[in-house]
Amino acid sequence: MAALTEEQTLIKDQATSWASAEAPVSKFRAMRNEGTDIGFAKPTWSAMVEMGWTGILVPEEYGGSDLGYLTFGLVLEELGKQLAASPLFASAYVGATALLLAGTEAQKSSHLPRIVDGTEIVTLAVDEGPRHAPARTALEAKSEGGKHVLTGSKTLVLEGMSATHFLVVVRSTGKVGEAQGLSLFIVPADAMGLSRRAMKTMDSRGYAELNFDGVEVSDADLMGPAGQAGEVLDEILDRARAGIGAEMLGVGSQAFAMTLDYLKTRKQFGAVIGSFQALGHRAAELFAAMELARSCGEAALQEIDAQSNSVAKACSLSKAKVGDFLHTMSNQLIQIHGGIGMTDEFDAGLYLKRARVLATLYGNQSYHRDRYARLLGF
Amino acid sequence: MAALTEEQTLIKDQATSWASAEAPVSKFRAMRNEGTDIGFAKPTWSAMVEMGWTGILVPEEYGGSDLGYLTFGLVLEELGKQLAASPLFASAYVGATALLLAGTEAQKSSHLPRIVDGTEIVTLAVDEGPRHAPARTALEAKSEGGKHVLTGSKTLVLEGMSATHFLVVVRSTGKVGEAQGLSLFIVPADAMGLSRRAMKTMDSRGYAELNFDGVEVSDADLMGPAGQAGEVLDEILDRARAGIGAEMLGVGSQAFAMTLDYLKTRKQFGAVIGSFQALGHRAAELFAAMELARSCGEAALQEIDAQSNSVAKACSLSKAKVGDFLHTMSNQLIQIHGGIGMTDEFDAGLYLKRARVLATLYGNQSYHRDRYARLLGF
Amino acid sequence: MTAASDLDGFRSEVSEWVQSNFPSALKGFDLGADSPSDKGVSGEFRAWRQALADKGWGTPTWPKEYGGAGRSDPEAKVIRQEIAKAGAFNPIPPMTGMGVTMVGPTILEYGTDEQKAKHLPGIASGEVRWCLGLSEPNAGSDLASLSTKAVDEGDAFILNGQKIWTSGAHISQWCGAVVRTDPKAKKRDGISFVMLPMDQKGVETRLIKLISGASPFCETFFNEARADKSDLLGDLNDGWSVVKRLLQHERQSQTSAPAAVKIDQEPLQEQAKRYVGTLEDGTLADPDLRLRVVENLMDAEAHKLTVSRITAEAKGQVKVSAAASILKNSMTRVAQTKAELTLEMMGNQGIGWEGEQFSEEELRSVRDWLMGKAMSIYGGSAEIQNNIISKNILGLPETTQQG
Amino acid sequence: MTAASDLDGFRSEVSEWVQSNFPSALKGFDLGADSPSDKGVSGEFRAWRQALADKGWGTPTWPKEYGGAGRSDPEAKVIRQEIAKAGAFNPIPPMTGMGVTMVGPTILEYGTDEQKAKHLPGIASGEVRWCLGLSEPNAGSDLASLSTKAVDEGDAFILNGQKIWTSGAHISQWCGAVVRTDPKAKKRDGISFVMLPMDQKGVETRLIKLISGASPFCETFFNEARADKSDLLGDLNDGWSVVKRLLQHERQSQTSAPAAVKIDQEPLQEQAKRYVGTLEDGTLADPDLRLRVVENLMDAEAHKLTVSRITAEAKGQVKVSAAASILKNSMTRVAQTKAELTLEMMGNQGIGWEGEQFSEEELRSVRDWLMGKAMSIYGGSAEIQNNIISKNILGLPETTQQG
Repeated sequence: MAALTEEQTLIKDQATSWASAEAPVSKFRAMRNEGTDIGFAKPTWSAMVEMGWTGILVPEEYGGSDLGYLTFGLVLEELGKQLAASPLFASAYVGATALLLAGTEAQKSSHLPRIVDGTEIVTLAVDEGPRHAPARTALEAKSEGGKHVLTGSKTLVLEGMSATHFLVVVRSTGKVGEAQGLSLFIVPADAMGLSRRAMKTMDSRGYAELNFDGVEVSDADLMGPAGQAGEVLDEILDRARAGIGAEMLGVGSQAFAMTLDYLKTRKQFGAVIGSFQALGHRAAELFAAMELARSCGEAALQEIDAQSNSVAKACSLSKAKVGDFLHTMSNQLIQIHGGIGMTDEFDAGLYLKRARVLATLYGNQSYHRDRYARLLGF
Repeated sequence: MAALTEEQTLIKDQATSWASAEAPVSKFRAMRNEGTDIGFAKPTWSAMVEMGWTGILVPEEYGGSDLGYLTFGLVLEELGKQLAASPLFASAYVGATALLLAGTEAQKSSHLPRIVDGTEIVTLAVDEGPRHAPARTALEAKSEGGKHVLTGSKTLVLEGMSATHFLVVVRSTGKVGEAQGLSLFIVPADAMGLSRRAMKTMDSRGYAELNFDGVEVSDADLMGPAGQAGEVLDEILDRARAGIGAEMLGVGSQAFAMTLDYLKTRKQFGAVIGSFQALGHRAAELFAAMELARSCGEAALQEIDAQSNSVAKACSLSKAKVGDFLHTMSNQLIQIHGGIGMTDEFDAGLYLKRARVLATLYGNQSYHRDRYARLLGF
Repeated sequence: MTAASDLDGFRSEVSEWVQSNFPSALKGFDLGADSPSDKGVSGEFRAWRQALADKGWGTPTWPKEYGGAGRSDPEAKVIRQEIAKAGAFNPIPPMTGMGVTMVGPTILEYGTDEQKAKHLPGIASGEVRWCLGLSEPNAGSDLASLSTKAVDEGDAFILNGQKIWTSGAHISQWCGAVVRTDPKAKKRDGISFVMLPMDQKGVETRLIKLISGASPFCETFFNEARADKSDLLGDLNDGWSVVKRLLQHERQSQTSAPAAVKIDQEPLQEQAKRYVGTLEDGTLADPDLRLRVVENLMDAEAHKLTVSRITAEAKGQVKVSAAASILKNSMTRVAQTKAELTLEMMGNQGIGWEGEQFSEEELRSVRDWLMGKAMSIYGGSAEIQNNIISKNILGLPETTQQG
Repeated sequence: MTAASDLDGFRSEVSEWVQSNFPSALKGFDLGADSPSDKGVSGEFRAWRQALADKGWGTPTWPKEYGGAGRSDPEAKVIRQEIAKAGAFNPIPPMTGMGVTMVGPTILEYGTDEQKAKHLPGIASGEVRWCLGLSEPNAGSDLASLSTKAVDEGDAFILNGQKIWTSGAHISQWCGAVVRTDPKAKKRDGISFVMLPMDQKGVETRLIKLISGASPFCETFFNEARADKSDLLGDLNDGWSVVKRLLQHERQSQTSAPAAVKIDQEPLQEQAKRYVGTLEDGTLADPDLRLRVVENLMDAEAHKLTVSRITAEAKGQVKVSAAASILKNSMTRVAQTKAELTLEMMGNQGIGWEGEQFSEEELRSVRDWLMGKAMSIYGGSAEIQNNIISKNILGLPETTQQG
């Protein structure tokens, strides 16, 4: 764990105890069993708003506390441990980040306070196909005299079923596959011609598929200059990746803790299985991978807070290394628990499923290894 | 081990007992300590000729026994176990293969019987730079009226210091990097303008660097049509790779045997170290890798003997999978032996060094993974 | 051995018979994931099963008197091949649960004549489904520490205890169970193997839902359940040797029919190209994924070649090759890695649970991936396999903790 | 703690002193692979060492009375930084073998005032080189099973036995050795730590040639060798605790100065581009190698970030972070993999042993690769590190075999 300020320690402790008392994995399971389209329990979400977590990234002038990314990461990690589902990440982290980095003053004044008080859920809509590839954006904006007509679709939009607004990446100019020519629009969920449909994923969260059938928006809904959103989109996505990294750390360290506990209690052949050296060494290797992953995950958030010029590298490192750890860890969670790990009644499967979805979001390990190498010029 | 014919079993047994009695690793060590340019001991080589191993691939009409590639592989494997150094592979396997696949009747009649009786050492000269990449051949043949003038250089030519003849890959047409335009010439080692210099490598064998300074050869020295050697060169190289695979199996299985023996005898903490589960499981994983590698290595030789149409795939599979196994095994040979494994006095280092050179020859694992994928069309 | 020419004749006989007996309505029937239970099948299906059973070709190597055909291994292979060639299938093994693959061969070896006559014909005809009560909640990898008790009550044993991972227990008619008959003996010495009907008051089953959503296994509770003494297989308190044999049959069936690859299955690299696309030179657009795909394909090929090599080596040999010990882990690694790579290449489409945004192929890949995690756990976990290799094959000393 | 402004003043003082005292003739001197012995060095070198020693800056945190400068850790850091900034170096630690890094700190902790006065000044001035006699042929990872005997003969111990891996024994003046002083006690309870001069009849050394061709280690034979009783460090039969502390200092020196990366060293990816070339889009021409290079670079960065994190966490904390336990294995993996990748990218040029066909860089890469194999063996092997993590950090029970 990084060296924390007193305030950060307080918030982390609050998140730890709240999550285990009020949003334990059993709540997530209950929500999953009921089967909702929005993919979270409303009281859980209200409590988070209540505690002020929605304002962690937002400057005080817009009603937030401006505590920064590492602080938000601490909360995401604790929520990750319990698989607590909510729009906190999509709206108060990614949505707020996008508004802060790309929004006009009017947009910020209008949306940030409502993100903080929970009346709006603002989420980013970027991917369109099976792969995370912003340059492959095809959703088209036809522009004429201050009006823009959007046509196309988006997939795997986080909290898409509960969102009040979408931050939509669109193509203003150029061809699919080109990094240039992208714009970012704020589109209300009830806009004419916009429809959404729930996607039932293995992690039982509230993703949506969006369809834009000639949705009309105006210049006022444009974030930044038309056709030039590519760079700021990268910055937004990097912050999102670091946030996912933080949640993945939580999922992974909980999986490690469950596994370690099992190693200390499960008996086979007359001894607890953790006394078998092959398993002891495996635990040691997992611990090492976890500690290395933690360093990468926390460093990314710290680099963002420090506004360093190697945010991109740090965020790709985080997504890749935490992703690798979580991949191995979630598989070992099942393997070491044996038969019981295969049953739906036990929680291991929930962690495994969430792990794979988190790996996929905003570029998997392969994507970020490639990106890291490109950033290093090879 | 593949199912063998009676004859194959006889030859394998002969190779096993001869190698351990007459060419044990201690002989290789003595040769290394003396430091010769040719990189082998002449009596060892004469004995191999005597036993008829130089004729295993050669049809009876040229004085050989025509027993095929699997049979030759069995011998190479046994020699690999003892790190026995000789021109057997370079001349009687690669050289003979090249003559059989690409030579004219005159060339075969002239050279094959002398390869068999050991009076000629015929070796392939292909690589020029740090990487195995036949298409990057730059050694140039300027041709006019039946005469060809060769200018350029070759590196890492096997048994290059003892060779009587080189089979030289040259560029007749096209640019460096193009697969087309290659030719194959037989050039005597004492040709005017040809000079050689020993290369001192970590495996202490007799490699040479060759320099061609306007070496004149004639049409009679050309193997196959000028500029069209690309395809047959691939076939020659594939057979060479399968042969290297066989030797690597020998090196690796000996390394495994040494390690297993140490696991059963070395005591630490009051028990033989093989009773520590982490090491027991590691041995099991190495055993599994070895058995899988063996299947690939033997299959490649069998496919060649069967003249199947998937020789290329099988040979790349062999070089890659046996290479992966040997890489891990040679590192574990050192690791599990601990301090003693680090000393020059113990043999582990000799195996490690040979392992890396074998991996490099005719394309390393990376080269062959890529090639395998291309052969599968992706 | 049967001479090759005899086999040719036999082959035409089988081929003709299958042609004229296999109902065309059953062509393309998927005998896959869910093995059919007697109740759900059609009249044609039943007729085909009965026709096969009448010939004894559902279990062709079994003796004729017990419902088999008394055929040699090569002849059995011909039957398998001709059935496959005709696009037909042999429904009898899956319809009997563990009957044909594990219980039958073990009864043939350990059973009395009475037991053979009582149990084998029902298996050979595909009419009686069997489950096996082996693992218990506290006896997984360490099977010998089982605690289900069987008490001698004169003409029967009375069973109390709980079994877990009893595959198909809820639809089986019979169960083979390992039970503790001598609580005072050392772990492995007090165990017996009994057979009992599932349709009795003392037996209850509860489906276990797995992480994949499927429920192929049960917990099975014995509460004063009865097993006739005449259904004790092997000697009293010698059940451990019966179980070892049973598990050998299991391993054999696992590794000799690896992963039941469907002939029409798209190769992994083609699937990857479809999802990821290619670069100008025809290579996969994601070189990182490409590397891992080619490694998996190479591992799959190495596994296949090893199976062939073991088969070739086995010709005329009594001892099974030591290499056979690695097959379970090798197959598992190939299959699990392939499943991971499949999800990875599908990306956003590889995380679906249900619904029309995901293709059938995508949803199945997710479920298969989850189900495949069991491969390294059941039937001797990856760790147990390594223990076996290290101890039995490599001769390394037993770790002192092992009981 | 020293206030930041004080540090600034101290920094200028150090900077000026180094500027005016460091002989320009020594600029670019490679204090690398072979640590200099007293005999081979120049007059300038000797003068520079003496100047540093006079200031106490060779061992700045040691007390002044023993040849140090009594400086705080931050001040010591300033000295290190300013020496480096000036292109200078501190020759004293390497010239003392294990003296500055391991023996000195342990004497400071366990030594009597007499022992401190006798031994520390010679180390602080760089004039006395120390070796350590720890491992034995049959006591490697299991150090406590050592068998070198020391018998009490009144005012001295008489040593008989053999040590191995005694680094620099052939050029050292003193040796710190663990010996068995009570053969009847339990393994760890009968061990003592003694110091003895190497220049005596009963001590012989023999260089061990390694697979890399280098001979940095010796076998050291004690044949009736004498160690004065006054040179017993710590209590009799309590040598195990001295050794444990010594090894902690070793681990610290290993992991806090990871892999001594030279500032001008070419990054791995640039080296790869030079050997392998690039594709049109600027990526490495071998995508398979590229993936492994990027993974190694990521692992190296993760290691570096972990060292920083531990340092940050340590501020104001007494307990060392549990994460520190992983550093040895992590650093080893990064360095060994990097060495393998370096050979791989060099291809035909990465297999040279000597001769002008290979560049100095290529030949050094081969030797470094071989030498690097020792990283996972010495100083607590990779396996021992995993035992420590699993037992001490994770609290898993000891495996029953461990003695």
